[in-house]
Amino acid sequence: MIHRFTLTAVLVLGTVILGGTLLIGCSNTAAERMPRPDVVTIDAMTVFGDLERPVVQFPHDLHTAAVKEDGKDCTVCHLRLEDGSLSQKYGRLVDDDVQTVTDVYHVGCINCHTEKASLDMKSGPVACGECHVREAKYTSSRVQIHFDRSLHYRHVDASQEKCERCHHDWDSTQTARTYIKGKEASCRDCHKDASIGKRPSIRTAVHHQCVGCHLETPNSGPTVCAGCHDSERQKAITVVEDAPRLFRNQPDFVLLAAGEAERANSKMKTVPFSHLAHEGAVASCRTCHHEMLHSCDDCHTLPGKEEGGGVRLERAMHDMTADHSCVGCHERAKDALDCAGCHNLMQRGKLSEHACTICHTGPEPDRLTSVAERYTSLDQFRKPANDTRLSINRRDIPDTVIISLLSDTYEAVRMPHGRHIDSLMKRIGASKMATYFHGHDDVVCQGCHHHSPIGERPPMCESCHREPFNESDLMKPGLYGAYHRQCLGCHQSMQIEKPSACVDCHANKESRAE
Amino acid sequence: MADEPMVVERPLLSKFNVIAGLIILVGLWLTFKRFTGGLGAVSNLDHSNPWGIWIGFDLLCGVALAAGGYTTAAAVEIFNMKKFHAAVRPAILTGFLGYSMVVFALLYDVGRPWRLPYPFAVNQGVTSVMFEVGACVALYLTVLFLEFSPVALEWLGAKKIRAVVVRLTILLTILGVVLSTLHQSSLGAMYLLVPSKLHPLWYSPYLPVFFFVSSIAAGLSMVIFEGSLSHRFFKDKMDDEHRKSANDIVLGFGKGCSMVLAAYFAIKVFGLALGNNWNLLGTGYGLWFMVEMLGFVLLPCLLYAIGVREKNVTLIKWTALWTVLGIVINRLNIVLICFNWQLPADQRYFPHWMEIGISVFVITVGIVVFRFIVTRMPIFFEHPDYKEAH
Amino acid sequence: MSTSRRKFLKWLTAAGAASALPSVAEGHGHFTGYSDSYGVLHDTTLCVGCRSCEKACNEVNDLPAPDRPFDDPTVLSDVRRTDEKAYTVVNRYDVNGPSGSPVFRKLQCNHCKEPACASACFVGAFTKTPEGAVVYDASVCVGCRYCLMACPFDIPAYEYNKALEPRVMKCTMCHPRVAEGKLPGCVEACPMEALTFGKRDDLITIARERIRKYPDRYIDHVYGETEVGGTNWLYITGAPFETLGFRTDLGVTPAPELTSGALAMVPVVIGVWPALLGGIYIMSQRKEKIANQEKAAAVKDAINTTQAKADAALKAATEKAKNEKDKAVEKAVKKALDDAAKQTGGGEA
Amino acid sequence: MSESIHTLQEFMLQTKGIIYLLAIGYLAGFVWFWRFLHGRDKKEDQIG
Repeated sequence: MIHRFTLTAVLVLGTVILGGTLLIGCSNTAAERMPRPDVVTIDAMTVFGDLERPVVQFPHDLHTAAVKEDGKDCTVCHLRLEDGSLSQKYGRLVDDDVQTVTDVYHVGCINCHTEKASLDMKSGPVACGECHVREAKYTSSRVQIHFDRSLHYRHVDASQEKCERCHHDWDSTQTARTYIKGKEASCRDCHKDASIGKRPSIRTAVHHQCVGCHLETPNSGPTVCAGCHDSERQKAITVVEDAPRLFRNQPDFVLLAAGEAERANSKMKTVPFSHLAHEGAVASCRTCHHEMLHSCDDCHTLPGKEEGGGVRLERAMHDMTADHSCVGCHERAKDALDCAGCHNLMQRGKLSEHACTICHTGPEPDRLTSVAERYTSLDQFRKPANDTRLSINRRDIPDTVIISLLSDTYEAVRMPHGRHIDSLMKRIGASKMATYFHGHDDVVCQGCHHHSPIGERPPMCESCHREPFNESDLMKPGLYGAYHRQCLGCHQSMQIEKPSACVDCHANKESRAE
Repeated sequence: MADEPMVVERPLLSKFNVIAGLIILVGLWLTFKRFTGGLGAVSNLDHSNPWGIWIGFDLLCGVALAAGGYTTAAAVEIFNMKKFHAAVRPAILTGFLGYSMVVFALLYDVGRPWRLPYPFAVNQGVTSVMFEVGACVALYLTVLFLEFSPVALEWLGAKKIRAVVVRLTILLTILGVVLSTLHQSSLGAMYLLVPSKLHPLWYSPYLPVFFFVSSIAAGLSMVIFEGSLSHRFFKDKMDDEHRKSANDIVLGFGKGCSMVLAAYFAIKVFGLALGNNWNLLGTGYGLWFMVEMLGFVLLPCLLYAIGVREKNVTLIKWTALWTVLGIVINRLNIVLICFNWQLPADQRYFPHWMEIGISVFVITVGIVVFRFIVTRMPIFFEHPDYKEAH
Repeated sequence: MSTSRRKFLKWLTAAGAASALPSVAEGHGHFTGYSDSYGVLHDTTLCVGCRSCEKACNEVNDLPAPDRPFDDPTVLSDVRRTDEKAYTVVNRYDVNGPSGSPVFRKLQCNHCKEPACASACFVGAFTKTPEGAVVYDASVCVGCRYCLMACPFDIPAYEYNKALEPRVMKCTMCHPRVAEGKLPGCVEACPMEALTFGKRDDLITIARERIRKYPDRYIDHVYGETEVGGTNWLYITGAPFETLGFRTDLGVTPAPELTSGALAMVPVVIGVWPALLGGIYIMSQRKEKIANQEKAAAVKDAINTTQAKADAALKAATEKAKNEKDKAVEKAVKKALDDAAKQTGGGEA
Repeated sequence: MSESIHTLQEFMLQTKGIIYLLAIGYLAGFVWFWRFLHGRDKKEDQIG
């Protein structure tokens, strides 16, 4: 009996110790995984249902290089389609059934690897567990490449403006590519993230288009993954500064208004809009035009309609959170360091009362007699975009402002008022948008002298900010807080390293004993 | 004759006396350090870990293990289980000494011990569970003293006063059970205030019930356990009645304890369901929880049962020790091991050797006093003048 | 008659006395705290981590000089907690990565509406003042440190190195200064007014307004509005609260509610146990008594039966003896007659 | 100290205080009641 007892006792004590050790907890050390831009996840089998083993992470460029070394070409792995172009599938044209596809991979890969190994050349894995691993040897460092204006221009240039070499339409009746000049759209207009029926996904489509072309055309663009998808190599791509316009008979100028049909119902003045200027400012047409490159009022009507996803014209232009809207895009522009100083301190996500009149300066829509009138020059409606003259005489602006608050502890602050204005004006002048929106309107003063009318003598801080926490206006900081929030807030958002300590602004009083 | 053991004398410089003496000397030195240098001088207690082993072991375990007093007294005096009669006096004595040690240890832990009466004399913080614990412990200590006093009075031969006290036995017993119920459970209730610091597997609205029920198990096991110790060391002090009833007591208490443990296990599981903490069982703490529940509640429960069925006194005695160990682990879990479980390891508490030193000192003092009393007063035997008196 | 009237009047006065006790402001045991209590709103998006508040706090409460000076920026490199030398500390959290702009968070007593420390203290050393501050009275403190245990924010600290009168140390929301109409030291010192002092209700309004006005700058939650039943110190931040060392798992239950259930059982036990145990005692005693009586009865009739047997035996014995005696007499008489007859018959012949 | 109670803490401070007093009173009373209850019992089951 007693033995039976001691036995259990020992057993339990064992568990106790085990428990104790487990309490400490074992730390899992993740192995270092090599980032590559060319990692292809072989998940072809997923269309047939769940996988038995983890998917294979396949370093594509590694193989391309190896194949080249053998003096072979892509056809080692990729079969030709009837039109002579290469299929992007490995060793097959269609995915018949799980078994065949599996075999294609296993036979193909393993044979090649064993063969190479037998010739004792550098070779790849042959055992299941070597390819099908949960924690793959590689992680994908692939970055998307943006076919921006510069790149687009270089292609137009290289192809002697043969847009049809890439841009095409699909005529379902003759089941063949067609092309209509001047009706080009973005690839994504048709090619979505996933393939639809016979229409390939955007991924397949562009790889087929780009890589195919690059392969055919000697010393053209990259043919390996890294060429486009490696962040370093992307930086190396030559950028054509102020590349000429990509011409798709778009207008230079537009008086933005509701579509012809409902013009009568739109009461807002039209917006004189320089399409030309914006083309230079945005990455590509898609920035504003979504994929299909129609004019806004085709899809966005006053009440909104289906093509436009039900988005009303007003929203399409003013939605602050939207990527494609005017206001949304301009709002995000305020995040730039040069702008953030003033704008971060202001309430964002809300248009000021007089904001409308900044853009809506064109004639009333119903006064537009002819269509052509919409596309004439805008200078009669807009102020010139390079005018940054303040209405206030620079000499009337104090150069230094003495802030003697806190002067019991520190010396008074000598704030270089003039320098602040100059540097801000310089920044405004550097940006067309900034110039247009507050160039000469003296609004620059409002960066600090906020909530007050623009004018020669804006109110001083202490005219509003006095004692802290007054219950009549809970939101208003006291003078002490107002100064520090305004100065430090601006300096922080513009990432100006100074001041890092109190004494950067307030000189220590010599008399003061520490 | 029954009283002949009293004339047996031991050499002054016995091994026990020497060791005890040394420990007490060290203890006195630590005491000096504590009351001149403050708690920081002798303990690892800090702002995030304000309670250490003095509370975790000396107080919580002490009180739980001293529960033998009220359980035995209740069994004999209230439920009238005469055959356990011989166990009452030792149990009362251990209870009395146990609580005295608790208060003794408290004098070290508390910042200003001389103010211990303040909660009752100066300003009553009645919203505090601790107020209730304090009040009950104070009263119960008095009750235990009175319950114990007949022994001393018999020793001193003060017949008259003894008679008075003995007449109060039943009232004292009832009062004792009331007070014990209250403070045993309230020691658990003290931790109801820290849901954010105590691991959810141990935190439960049932905490007071857990503490109360487990204290009964602890009490019964303690009676069995120290009964067996006494038999080893104080056999010569025992009269025949005491020796004869020893096995009855072991078997009877073993049976009772087995049932209590079963109930305890059940409500612990209910508590788990109440908090819906099943998912936590998979974690490291979960495993530790399982160890406590299976290894130190369910296992002794079964071993007791087996022991009782097979009339295996040895097994029951060992199981008693195991159960006591289990209760200690449970209390330490709540106060130390699973408390502040979210803090990073370097901010967790581990006792300073001086803290342990003081704990050992306190316990030693307890044992010495126990030894002094049982070697002189009628604990394990009936005083010749008071045969059949109770 | 008259006596009864006097009794009646007595009763009335007693009732009056009872009604003199403080009445409950809110019904059904739901309490909303002191309506006009003050608090502080800490806007971490404004805090620049200059530690002026720590300095001011140290001076106002004349606490011992810090180990490292207040203008030493390296202090911020490790996350600290309040201790017996600092009622408040500012910690830096690099939530936007080491390069991104750090977020600073000030730590001090949150002055709960239902303070755990007060609920825990068995000498009532902690008081929630109507002004909002939770204040501590060292003159009664026993030093059990249950308050340190109870505080969900780990705020109170203890003077572990004082032998004779160690105190619990924690922020007082500058209760004395506020009473004089001054601002709390830290609030007054904050150059950014990242700390706003005012009526708690107003502070919540301000916080909500800021969140509404700058939705992209703030997380839509006012920490302390509901946590552990609400605190008088409130926080709004731009980064998720848990990344700034806030406990977001504290729930909204006020501390006293956690123990009220258990405390409510105390009187029940006191009330029921004695009766219950007394009853059991009487029953067990009674059982024993009955047992004794039965035993006695058994003995009695056992005795009776044996007695009867004995009597019977005696009777029989005496009968037998008597018979034998008679027989003996008869025999003797007969013999005598025979002898007489023999003598007369022999003389004639 | 305001006349009306605003916090649960205050409320409990008052109510629990009263309850403790009542409880002590009850315990004392119980002893008397116990003796009253068993006062007339015969000698052999005299209690307490």
